[in-house]
Amino acid sequence: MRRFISSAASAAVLAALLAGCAALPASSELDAVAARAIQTSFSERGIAKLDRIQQDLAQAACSSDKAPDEATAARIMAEAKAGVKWPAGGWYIGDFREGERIAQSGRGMTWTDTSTAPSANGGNCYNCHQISKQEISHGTIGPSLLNYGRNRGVTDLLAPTAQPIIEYTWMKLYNARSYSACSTMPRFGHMGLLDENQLRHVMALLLDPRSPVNQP
Amino acid sequence: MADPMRIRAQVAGSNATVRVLMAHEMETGQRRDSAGKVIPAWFIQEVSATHNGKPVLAAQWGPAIAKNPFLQFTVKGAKAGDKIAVTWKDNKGDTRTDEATVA
Amino acid sequence: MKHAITAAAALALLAGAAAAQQPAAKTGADAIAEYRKLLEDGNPADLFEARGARLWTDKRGPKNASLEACDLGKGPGVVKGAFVELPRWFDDAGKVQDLETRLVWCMERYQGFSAAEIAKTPFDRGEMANVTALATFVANASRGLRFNLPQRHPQERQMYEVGKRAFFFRGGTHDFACASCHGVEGQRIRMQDLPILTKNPGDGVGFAAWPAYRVSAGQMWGMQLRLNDCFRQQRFPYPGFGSDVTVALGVYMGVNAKGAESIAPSIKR
Amino acid sequence: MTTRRDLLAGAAKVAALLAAAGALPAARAAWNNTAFEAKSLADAAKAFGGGAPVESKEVTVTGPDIAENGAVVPVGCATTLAGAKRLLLLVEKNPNVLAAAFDVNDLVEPSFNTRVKMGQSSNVYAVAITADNKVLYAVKEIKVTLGGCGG
Repeated sequence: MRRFISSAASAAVLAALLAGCAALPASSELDAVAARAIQTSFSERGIAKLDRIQQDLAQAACSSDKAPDEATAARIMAEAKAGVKWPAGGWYIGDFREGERIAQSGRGMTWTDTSTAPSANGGNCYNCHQISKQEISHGTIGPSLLNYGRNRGVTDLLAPTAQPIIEYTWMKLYNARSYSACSTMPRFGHMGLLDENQLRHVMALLLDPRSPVNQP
Repeated sequence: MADPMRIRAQVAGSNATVRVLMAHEMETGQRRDSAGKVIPAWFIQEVSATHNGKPVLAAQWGPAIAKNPFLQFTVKGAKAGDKIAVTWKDNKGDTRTDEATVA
Repeated sequence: MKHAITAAAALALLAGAAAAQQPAAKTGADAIAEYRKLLEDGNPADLFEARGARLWTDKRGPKNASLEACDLGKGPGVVKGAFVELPRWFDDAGKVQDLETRLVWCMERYQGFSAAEIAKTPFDRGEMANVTALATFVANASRGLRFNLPQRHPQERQMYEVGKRAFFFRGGTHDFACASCHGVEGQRIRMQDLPILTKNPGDGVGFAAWPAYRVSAGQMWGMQLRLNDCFRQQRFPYPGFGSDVTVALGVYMGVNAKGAESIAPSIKR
Repeated sequence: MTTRRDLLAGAAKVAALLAAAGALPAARAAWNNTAFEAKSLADAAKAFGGGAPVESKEVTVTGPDIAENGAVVPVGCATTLAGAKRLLLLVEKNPNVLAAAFDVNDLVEPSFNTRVKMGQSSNVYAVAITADNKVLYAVKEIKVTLGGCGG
């Protein structure tokens, strides 16, 4: 015990629970120890403030190797859906070339970035997804989006049959938790990572029949 | 004073394969620091080598050689126990020579 | 499907190349593997390892002493085998320490450096750069050995549990946790294979590959900087050098890697 | 691993001796500033007194098809030409194309490997210049990928 008292402050956080016993504390106590360790291990730097480790429900409920219970999952999805902001004027589609540029960029929001404005951010899309055939350096964390619109039968963006998939895609980009409570995908609209216009451009990349994504 | 090179000289048939790692920034002179100031060029310009004291290699390098440079070349007729010395000289006039024994 | 596409892309690339000296069609993954193999032949980590070896025996610091009295867990001055058992509990420090925090502790104790000052120094600068070189030297002495972190001390077991929770903790603007990229087998980000870190990912993979010479930065990275840059990319705030979370993650990854052969120091993109 | 450090022993001292004895090649031909400022293969070759470049099977360029990072790209140049006196490595899309120039003589194999920086995907050239100033080359495209998280 004396050892702990003389040790550094960071160890003291963990030491309290030990109190000479050889067995591990109960899981809930370990949760508390870990929570304190996380809160004391980080400091703010540049635009990366400490509020970033204050979890909301969608983060906290998806922070273990077990999925949240059904009620919690349902609540996360319902709140996500309710919070989706639809594009002004029902205008969903921008320029697929701009969309490709956004999809390529993995920049933004780190402590070495200087602005939190969406214009400073990329979409990180290729980090996780295959998108256009031309880019071979793509991740596999998310599903392939090659021929995204084409595979879903989008041949005319103005056709009424295209509207459901357009709305689904907007919702997915705005807040991926709308459909999957613990989706790995960032909540681009909800968290203010991409603005309305940037989302329109990514929509175009995925859905515009002229986009490289939708070429046979 | 720059860190020593790592030199490996290994017998390969009647020759010796020499692999050299040099500790050097190889700054291109085309990058800017966080304050926007150009970082001055600083790179190895000349590399030479001797085999038992006799010059065998002479090279000129530009700033496009990667940081902490690697060089591989093969000295003809070198045997185990022979000495291979490598020298570099950079654009600021700094120089360094290290030697290895062929193994 | 995935393989068919990358193969096609590689073929297109070959067709575009002017030289006719390519043997057969390669997939993108094969080509990357070839690139990595070419780099292994001369790893600049050797330069840092050599500097670390000198720093271990040189008399330095306010006390003008070497680090040869430092106990890395296998007894004073014993370097070989220490790396594959870290992080571990240290009686003298009264806490669980990873390789880098242990080195800093020894630099304070035996050489008279200020551990707090070193912890505040940016990576790649001053004494912090020396810590990285020392870590490279210590890791190199355990090359080829297998990870076997002790879990006898209750603090070691508790740090494992803390590390596990930190690993799954989602936060930041992008909701990322360590687990977002390293919780599933066989995934990659862009072209880079992501090691699964919730279990032994195999010899020389993940925890068993660092410290590594990081080609993109032209720097030697120890595990502390590896984790620091992971958290940066996770859009988290700044993790303190040797903070509980970083050491606990080391315990979590190291214990999970039990039996994996260390190839550190390695070379990475 | 253990032998490497032994190989280095006393290197600096030996070098000083060698230099004093005049054994090291003195600053022979000065660094060719014109060549290292060249923007094209032809200009770089001209700076070494060479003529018009011609593709040749007697010159080889080696490197990966894809580089995971442009900061370090392993490349090599070699030739089977009897009359070669110099080998160059060039990266077409770098701001200055010439990366390295190696003298060719009877004491070393006319084959050198090093690592270059590439700002983007580019053709990489190995160029041999002969004693009678012929310029022969081989070319290979190396694609530089975007890697990691990209942040």
